[in-house]
Amino acid sequence: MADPMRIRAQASGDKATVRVLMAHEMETGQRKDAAGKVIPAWYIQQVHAKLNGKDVLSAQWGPAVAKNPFLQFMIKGAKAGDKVSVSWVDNRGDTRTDEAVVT
Amino acid sequence: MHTRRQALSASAKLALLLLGAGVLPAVAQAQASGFNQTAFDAKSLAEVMKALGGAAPAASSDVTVSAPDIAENGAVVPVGASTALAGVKRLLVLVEKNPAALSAIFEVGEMVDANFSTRVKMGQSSDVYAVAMMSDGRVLYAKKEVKVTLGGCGG
Amino acid sequence: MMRILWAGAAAAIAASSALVWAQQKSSAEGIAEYRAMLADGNPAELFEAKGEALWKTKRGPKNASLETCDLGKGPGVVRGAFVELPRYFADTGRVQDLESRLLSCSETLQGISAAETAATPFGRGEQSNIEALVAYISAASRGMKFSLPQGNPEERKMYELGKRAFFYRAGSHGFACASCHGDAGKRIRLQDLPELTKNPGDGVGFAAWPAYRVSSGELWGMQRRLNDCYRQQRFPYPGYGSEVTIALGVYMGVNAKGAESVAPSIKR
Amino acid sequence: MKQQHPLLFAVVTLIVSIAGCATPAPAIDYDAATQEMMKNSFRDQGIAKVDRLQQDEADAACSKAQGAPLPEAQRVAIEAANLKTVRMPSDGQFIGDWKLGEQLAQNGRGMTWTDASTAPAANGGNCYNCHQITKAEISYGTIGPSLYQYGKLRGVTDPAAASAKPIVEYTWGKLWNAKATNACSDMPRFGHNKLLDEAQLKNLMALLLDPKSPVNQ
Repeated sequence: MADPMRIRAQASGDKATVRVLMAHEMETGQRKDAAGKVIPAWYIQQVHAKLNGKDVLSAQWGPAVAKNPFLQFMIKGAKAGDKVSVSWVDNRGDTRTDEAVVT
Repeated sequence: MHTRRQALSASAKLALLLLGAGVLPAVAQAQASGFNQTAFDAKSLAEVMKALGGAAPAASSDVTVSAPDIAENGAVVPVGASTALAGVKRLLVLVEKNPAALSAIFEVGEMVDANFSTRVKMGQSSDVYAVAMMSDGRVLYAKKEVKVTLGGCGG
Repeated sequence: MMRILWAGAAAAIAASSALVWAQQKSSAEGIAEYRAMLADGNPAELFEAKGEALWKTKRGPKNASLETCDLGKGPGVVRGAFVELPRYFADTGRVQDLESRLLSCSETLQGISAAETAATPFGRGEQSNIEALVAYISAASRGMKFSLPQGNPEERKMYELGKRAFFYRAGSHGFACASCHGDAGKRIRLQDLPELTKNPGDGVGFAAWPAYRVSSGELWGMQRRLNDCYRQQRFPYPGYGSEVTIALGVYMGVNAKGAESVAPSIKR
Repeated sequence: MKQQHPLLFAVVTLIVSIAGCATPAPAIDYDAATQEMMKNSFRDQGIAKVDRLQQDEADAACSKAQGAPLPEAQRVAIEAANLKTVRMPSDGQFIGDWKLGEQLAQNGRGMTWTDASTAPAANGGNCYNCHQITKAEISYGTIGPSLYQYGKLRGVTDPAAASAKPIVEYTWGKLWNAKATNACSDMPRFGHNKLLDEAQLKNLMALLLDPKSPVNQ
């Protein structure tokens, strides 16, 4: 199973800045291993974020997003105590969801 | 007029056709689940726009791309895309000289700022693009050159 | 005759380097900007979280956690332990660095073979667990100053051996650690090289590792850092936790006395 | 015979006080212990075998000096011994292709345990790791001096001319065995240690000395 994400959500004024680190290989499918065999592509394709259960962001990623991806975005109207959840789905169908409270 | 909806439905029909013929099932499945494989396979900004049903892109000072002048390592290059324009539907991040140009698509909903930062891989020095797809059909972009240097002992 | 020619040429070179100074400065600024952008959101955090969970998880043939492991400040004390390592441990009769100490604890408490972990390639299996633990334990001393003990004769001996290893030139290229890290203000390509014969400053050199390595997307402890240094030095392969790696840790760590640890940091 | 005892005692006291020990302890031969430690700490891996730990006279002397200058006589002897190893090109031609030289200068590979072969063809020159060379490459090291305009600054307009001979031969010697002119040089001995072959060295020579090379623009 994938390792947990690190999510930080900090309110400032009428919005919250969310910073997310995801543990993922983001393998491009273009590299070869020591034996010369192509390492198959393995990367996060979709990311979704919710605020208190309501959709706020959806994104699609290609294999060019760097390993152990970082994502920063801003949610309007979020305040301290609100719940931010982030999920991802990769091209193998693996998925992971984690949650954080806005501070 | 060739609308985006028509384009999408045409590509969906094509995908179904290919699926029936046993060709590209992965692509069809991925598209069914909301991932646009064609766009992420595209080699250039123009091809990406075609895959996403966008108009010809125009340079705009209202779109901002943030990236370092020099990247010490192409494996991780911080890139940001943002715009203060109203009516932006999508923000894209592209790296022109990567094997596939498109890195990321962000859907700009009502509750999120049109301002995203992430990190991408770059195979070599290249222009990096932030592209804003507007609800009125316009496609605007900003670009910046990022120089990828060789760091370390190189061995 | 040749020497005179060379001296004249050297003076001319000094003049020419002024011409390229402006360009050099701007690329240094560019790199600084790049590093600052990366520092905000260091994936080492992912490893810290994993390491903390591993520290507290019951694992191995003995189904035990590492929570009673003595890292030098008493059983279970994590905070402040990292900035005093490597140090002498009476129970093993050896000077140990963080990684070799974790192998001992893991073997004694959990029954996980230290020899097997040491033989596992970096980034795989039990090694990747050690790397996460190293991230967690070093992070618990973030902001603290290095202060390695030198009270035990074994610790002083390791410093002397480490110093000699640091200057030991050999191999196809005749490199020593000192070839790159013996002087201040040098760099390889665009990489600044810390001067490790003294305290190179807060969060620099010894005080910057473990680190998330952008190039491999992995967390590198000092063992892996030294291993890759020796690879680039064109030396044969240093054993994991071998005496030379610990001695170098003592030498660099004692020299870094007073330097503030920023580990785990983020590196190219 | 009896007179030696106070002297020996004085030496031991001195060593103990230098080491700052509180209690008298037998003096440790750290140099011997280091040799033992090196032997026990490394193993063969791929092409990088433990015999690489053996030091020649220059490496041993410069290691022991720990960055300090060597005694004059020793320095002169080491430089003389290394100068004897320099072999000029067999066909008398010093200058190859600067474009290939630039590729070699950029290439930092070779001789590590992850490299497949020890043949010169598998090796790079590693030059940019330590030197500025062309103006276009901004990613260069500073361990060695800048080599930008190397030939131009030395007045080399035709490397084949008799007037250029001293600097051409000096440069060849530097690449072949840098310790011939600087006993504790940090520069690898490319020719002497068979890291690069004659043709490769000629290409590096061209990069530095050919008036058409970007180095000399």
